[in-house]
Amino acid sequence: MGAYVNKDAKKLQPSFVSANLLTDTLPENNHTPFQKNNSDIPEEIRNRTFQDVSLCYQCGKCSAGCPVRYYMDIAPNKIVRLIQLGFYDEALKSSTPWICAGCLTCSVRCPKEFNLAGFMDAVREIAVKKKVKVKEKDILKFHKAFLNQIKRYGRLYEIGLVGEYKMKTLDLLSDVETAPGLFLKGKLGLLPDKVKDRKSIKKIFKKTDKKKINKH
Amino acid sequence: MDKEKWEPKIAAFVCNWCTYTGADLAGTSRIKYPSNTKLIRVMCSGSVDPVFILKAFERGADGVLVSGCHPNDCHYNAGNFHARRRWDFFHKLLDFIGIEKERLQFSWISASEGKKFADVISKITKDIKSLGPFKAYKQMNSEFTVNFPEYNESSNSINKELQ
Amino acid sequence: MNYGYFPGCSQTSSAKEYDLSLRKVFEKLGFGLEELCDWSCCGATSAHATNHKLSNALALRNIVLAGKQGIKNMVAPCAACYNRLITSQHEISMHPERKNETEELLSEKIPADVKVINVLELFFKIGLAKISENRKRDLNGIKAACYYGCLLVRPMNINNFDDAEQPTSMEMIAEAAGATTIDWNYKLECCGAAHSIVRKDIVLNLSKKIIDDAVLNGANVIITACPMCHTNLDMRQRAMKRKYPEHLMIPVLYITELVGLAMGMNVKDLGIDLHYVNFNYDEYIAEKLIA
Amino acid sequence: MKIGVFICHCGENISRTVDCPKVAEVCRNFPGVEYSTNYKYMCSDPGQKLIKDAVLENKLDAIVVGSCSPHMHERTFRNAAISAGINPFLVEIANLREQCSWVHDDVEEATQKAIELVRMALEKVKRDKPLTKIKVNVTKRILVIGGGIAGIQAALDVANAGYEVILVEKEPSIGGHMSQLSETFPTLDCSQCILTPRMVEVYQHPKIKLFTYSEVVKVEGFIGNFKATIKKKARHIIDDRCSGCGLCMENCPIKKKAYNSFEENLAFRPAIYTPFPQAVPNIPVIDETICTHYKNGKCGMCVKVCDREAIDFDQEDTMFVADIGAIIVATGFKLYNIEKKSSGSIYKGYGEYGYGKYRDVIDGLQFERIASASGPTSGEIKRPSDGKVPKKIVFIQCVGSRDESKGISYCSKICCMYTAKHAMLYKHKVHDGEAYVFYMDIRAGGKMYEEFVRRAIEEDNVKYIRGRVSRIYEEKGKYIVKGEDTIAGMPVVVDADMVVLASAMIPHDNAPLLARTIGIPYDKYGFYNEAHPKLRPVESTTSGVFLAGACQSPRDIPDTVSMASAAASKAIILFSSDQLEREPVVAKVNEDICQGCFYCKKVCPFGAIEVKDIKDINGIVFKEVAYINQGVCKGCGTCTATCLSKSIELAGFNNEEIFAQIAAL
Ligand SMILES: Cc1cc2nc3c(=O)[nH]c(=O)nc-3n(C[C@H](O)[C@H](O)[C@H](O)COP(=O)(O)OP(=O)(O)OC[C@H]3O[C@@H](n4cnc5c(N)ncnc54)[C@H](O)[C@@H]3O)c2cc1C
Ligand SMILES: Cc1cc2nc3c(=O)[nH]c(=O)nc-3n(C[C@H](O)[C@H](O)[C@H](O)COP(=O)(O)OP(=O)(O)OC[C@H]3O[C@@H](n4cnc5c(N)ncnc54)[C@H](O)[C@@H]3O)c2cc1C
Ligand code: SF4
Ligand code: SF4
Ligand code: SF4
Ligand code: SF4
Ligand code: SF4
Ligand code: SF4
Ligand code: SF4
Ligand code: SF4
Repeated sequence: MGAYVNKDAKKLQPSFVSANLLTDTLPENNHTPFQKNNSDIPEEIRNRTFQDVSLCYQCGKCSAGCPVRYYMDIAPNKIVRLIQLGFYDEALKSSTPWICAGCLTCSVRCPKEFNLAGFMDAVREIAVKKKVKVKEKDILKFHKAFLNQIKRYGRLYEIGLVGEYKMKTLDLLSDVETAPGLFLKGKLGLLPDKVKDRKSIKKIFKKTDKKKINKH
Repeated sequence: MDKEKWEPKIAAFVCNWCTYTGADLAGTSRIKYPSNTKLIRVMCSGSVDPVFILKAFERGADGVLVSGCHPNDCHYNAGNFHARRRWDFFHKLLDFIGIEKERLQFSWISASEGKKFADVISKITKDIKSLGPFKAYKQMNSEFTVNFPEYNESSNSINKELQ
Repeated sequence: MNYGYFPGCSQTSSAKEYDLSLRKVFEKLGFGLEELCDWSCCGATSAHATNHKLSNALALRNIVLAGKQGIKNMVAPCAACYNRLITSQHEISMHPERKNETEELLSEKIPADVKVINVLELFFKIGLAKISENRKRDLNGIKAACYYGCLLVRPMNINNFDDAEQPTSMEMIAEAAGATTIDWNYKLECCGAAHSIVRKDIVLNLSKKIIDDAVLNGANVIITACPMCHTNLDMRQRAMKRKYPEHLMIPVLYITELVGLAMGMNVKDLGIDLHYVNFNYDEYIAEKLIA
Repeated sequence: MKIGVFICHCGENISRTVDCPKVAEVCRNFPGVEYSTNYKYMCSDPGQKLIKDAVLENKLDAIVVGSCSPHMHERTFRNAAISAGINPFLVEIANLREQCSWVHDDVEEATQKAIELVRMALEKVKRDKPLTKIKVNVTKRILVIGGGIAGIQAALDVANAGYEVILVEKEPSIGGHMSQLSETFPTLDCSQCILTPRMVEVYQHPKIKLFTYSEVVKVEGFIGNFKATIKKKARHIIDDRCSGCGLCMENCPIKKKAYNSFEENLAFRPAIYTPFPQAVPNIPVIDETICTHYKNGKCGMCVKVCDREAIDFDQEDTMFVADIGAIIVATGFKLYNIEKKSSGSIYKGYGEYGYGKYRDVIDGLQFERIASASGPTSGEIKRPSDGKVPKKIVFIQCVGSRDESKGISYCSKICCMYTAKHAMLYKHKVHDGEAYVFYMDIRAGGKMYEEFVRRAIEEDNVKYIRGRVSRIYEEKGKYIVKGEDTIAGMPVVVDADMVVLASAMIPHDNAPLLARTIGIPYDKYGFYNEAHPKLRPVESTTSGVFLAGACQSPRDIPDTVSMASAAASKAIILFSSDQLEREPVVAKVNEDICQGCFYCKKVCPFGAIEVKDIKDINGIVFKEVAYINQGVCKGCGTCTATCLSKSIELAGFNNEEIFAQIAAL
């Protein structure tokens, strides 16, 4: 096996070779698949989606039909593949789960009945929990702002949402063509529509929070 | 009875095609296991009548094993499924009567699983040893009467012969 | 029989007219709707996208309320709310551990017998004949592209009131109301939904494609049954026009508005005047498109 | 009863751990034992002679041999018994080697166990009954069901061996799917050119009786002795008068009311038709559902033109009963239909591909017809919708197959190959066309198969894209095919003129019905099950019923033909003797105590149990009991354990024998 260990191995390194043969020539980022089994990520995905990632046989039908495929940095099926292989960082860092609109096209068409939309939810949740640097941070900010409204009022207060989101992103001007329109048409209430029993809502947030979302 | 010296008697009903052949393979491979278990060869585990099992307990067996082919491997397609179903029911019955479940065991051993055969025999022997001799049936037998058609007579005569 | 009504957040603000038209139409059809008392947000995309426990708890809180109010059937007109509610219900019915977990969060038992339906199903419950019987106006100038969006008929293993790939229920309702419907390709394509505020570029693009396909196939009105779809298709058309000057503006109506029109209600009563793209009933008779 | 005990040392194999002389000694004192001895090699010639001499000398009635496993030498000792005049079923073996000496170390323990094993065998042999092998007569005639290439090959092989064959085909002509194919992989030879001569050979073979447009409606009996009822549907043509001139078809005014199913609905056929010009037999059929005569008694054009007076509107279905000895089932397959199925079906259909809405989205067989020189376009590749030559064509593999969400988890095995063939044929015919294949894996395991696929890619420049297609829809006359190349990780959209779906091979809808008629098992899809997937691949579990071709699972022509010849030779082996000999280990019902509950009938895996009427002297039925057909029973004993009244006994393993062993434990 000596032939494998040569000086140029670093450059030529294929990603599917056995680690113990080449330990001294491997790049820092270990590219040996199926090795990072100590992670709880597959387990967490299984708990959350009730499905094992090994179900997916990488046919690509999900990516083929995904309406937002063109805005993603990695194809949806490849996110599943990365998790199957144990390349978690690469999967969690990707913009794909955040761009995913949760439209369920992939889930209904998957030949293996793998719920990819649910899988994407799980990946996002794990990324937040693990404090991964999210590529689409504005989307995360939006979700936070949205949930804050609900936490506060029990229902969505659209002006509050837009306001909070704009404050968070410092993007103050971009929705000008719609918001004033909405006011003029009398569609946006100036005051929030509140749930009476807001205590129960707060309780739900408190119990499920675990510092997951807001302290990010 | 001296508990140290006591050795259990175990009857095993095994099918001709898989488990009996598996037992032969254990022999060919010289895998050792305790000698307490005696095999009774039947054509299919599906033909193992619950009465056989009761009878074995009545005749002084301390444990019984039923073993046949793996599901879908049955020489007769489905016999072992019937066996399985019957056995599930029978197990519940034993449980209900208060007989330890471990006294009756069931397994699937194929013709190529010599090692598994030896393991199963070792395990059941160990299990039965730790349970001790089986006396319950004889007590029970006075309360329940199990009907063995046309047989009681001849079986008694065997017993006489053996004594 | 009375049905419970879960309006959902949009119904109180940006989709006011959906709420308005829905209430009016069903009242006129003699079908009582009882609003769920103290309902709260279903959690929408943001909750299930980031915290599944929260998302289940928020959705199922409303089911608990429905149970307490004795509601057995409840309509959720927003496709997203509807999807959230039935998905959470399905999840706890399949997985007891998830049910226990959520019941603990809510400190309440979750009833198993509250059936959530969408607006299309509700129309079918009443019966399409009822719609035809109550027709007061001829809608034959309308060539409707029925837009289901992504969430209304998916996923099918939970809900199979209609086909998940080639649904027809909305067309049947629209035709019962006297409109003509067209066959087109984008009736299930996603409009970008929750990306409406953050990734307007995506929404603009996806919505534009949907509208273009409807127009290409001869539609002069798009019909929806979801506030999110409506916002993206209706409100974003001005931006489309700015970006693509050749863009043809096409009005987007809620299915309830369409039925309301057929039943003789007028544009103002139904809140159609609140839309961005104008809809002028009279002009439809002349089959002109409103630019 | 006088019993002899013979303990074998097996060289040292047994005697190393079992004290053989002691065992023989102890056993001599058991009741019933007349003679007991031990010897170095019992199975050797001197050993067998020893047994024979002892039997004769001591007038023994039964013997117990303590030796190796019965699977090893039971037959040897039974033969020795026969030569000594003892019934072979009065021989029992105690397994002292595999299950004793080889698995225990302690001499005392092993010796003790050996004694107990011999004692058990002794108790059993005392209760053994003499048995004789069962003999069954064999009717040397075979029924072949299905006239595709499988049925044709099997029929010819059996007939050429000199036995009579009845070939039943449900369509008006034999030929099956192979007759529809254009050219065949991997050699690209013309399907009809190689098939038609064989079809004619079948027709002319003196040993083959052909029933087309017929179905098997009932099968009774068992191996060697089946009775089959065949329904010959009314063609409304008197077979032996028709000359196949075709005038009737030409003149029939009803031309466009029914699709031609041979042309996969790409063309029409008249009310009186043969499926295709080379049909065998070349005799037409009248389709009553569209023929004017059956509507209002008018027309009769065909009668007018037929100078042979072959047309008979009043002809009725006829039934035939035939005695046969074996059956070969060769009913083939059909293709998965992407159209939505009724809610009861396991197959879900492809809404995302338009549920069969688009006329230029076709399946593999339709493409075969379009590419066939005898097909509706005379072999020119044209779109069904407008007859234009497609310049961009997309092939999609694994449609239906390997798609659990659509009801099928298996791979159809042949579509990788025929797709490569289709793409090649297309490129050969449309030189400036572009061909795309969407695939998941290429499964081309076969002689010259991989090379064939590579040729499509390398020589014919077919573009293979790895990934499943998500959706097809029509836009401005083009079919938009949305896919993803999972290797490049890039979305791929093709605006095709025509799309060909490599749909899965599935069993015929009526396959389970036929299986129940014959009494053979099938899987959840309706494919027939083989007795053993590796070692008995062409036999069903029902004795005397063999399988060939795609009715068992998807297969191509080479596999189908090998299977057909294998099934034929199995049947020929069966016919090579006049009588069948079977082990006498079968179950029998004690009719006096049978309660007629028929639980046994439910559990018998082979359907060996029937209902028998017991009549009094006046011939009036007064009770029903179970009856076990000895020709069918395989002796599993499942029924014996099921019978609550203990009315069934399995010969050689009856309760008494087993109880005796238990008691001797
Ligand atoms: C598109 C396509 C292309 C192919 N190309 C090739 C190729 O190039 N090379 C190759 O090797 N293979 C090819 N094949 C595979 C080939 O068609 C099959 O292997 C072969 O036809 C199987 O033959 P069969 O006799 O088992 O079944 P079939 O051809 O299906 O014949 C079965 C016959 O039984 C009859 N039948 C069915 N039910 C009954 C009943 N109940 N009673 C009486 N009769 C009945 C049917 O009418 C039919 O005539 C192709 C298949 C397809 C779908
Ligand atoms: C690693 C591996 C794993 C496999 N696993 C499976 C599996 O799981 N399932 C499965 O179905 N198949 C499996 N196979 C395939 C299987 O082994 C073959 O299909 C099968 O053994 C072929 O049998 P054969 O009799 O044709 O050939 P062989 O087994 O090769 O037998 C040929 C015999 O002919 C003898 N011979 C050769 N030349 C001469 C001569 N000139 N004169 C006299 N004798 C000669 C040879 O000594 C040999 O005994 C596997 C194969 C391999 C390599
Ligand atoms: S469609 Fe399903 S099986 Fe195919 S790649 Fe996507 S998730 Fe995997
Ligand atoms: S759910 Fe997400 S990944 Fe799946 S198709 Fe929709 S947007 Fe794409
Ligand atoms: S039925 Fe008469 S006309 Fe028709 S093919 Fe036969 S002989 Fe010719
Ligand atoms: S009678 Fe029927 S079959 Fe004959 S020519 Fe007329 S329509 Fe055709
Ligand atoms: S043979 Fe090829 S195309 Fe057919 S199902 Fe198998 S992998 Fe798919
Ligand atoms: S050569 Fe063997 S391993 Fe490779 S594709 Fe063929 S069957 Fe598979
Ligand atoms: S189970 Fe026993 S009693 Fe019942 S029908 Fe069969 S043989 Fe007769
Ligand atoms: S022994 Fe087995 S095969 Fe024979 S009749 Fe009984 S159940 Fe059927």
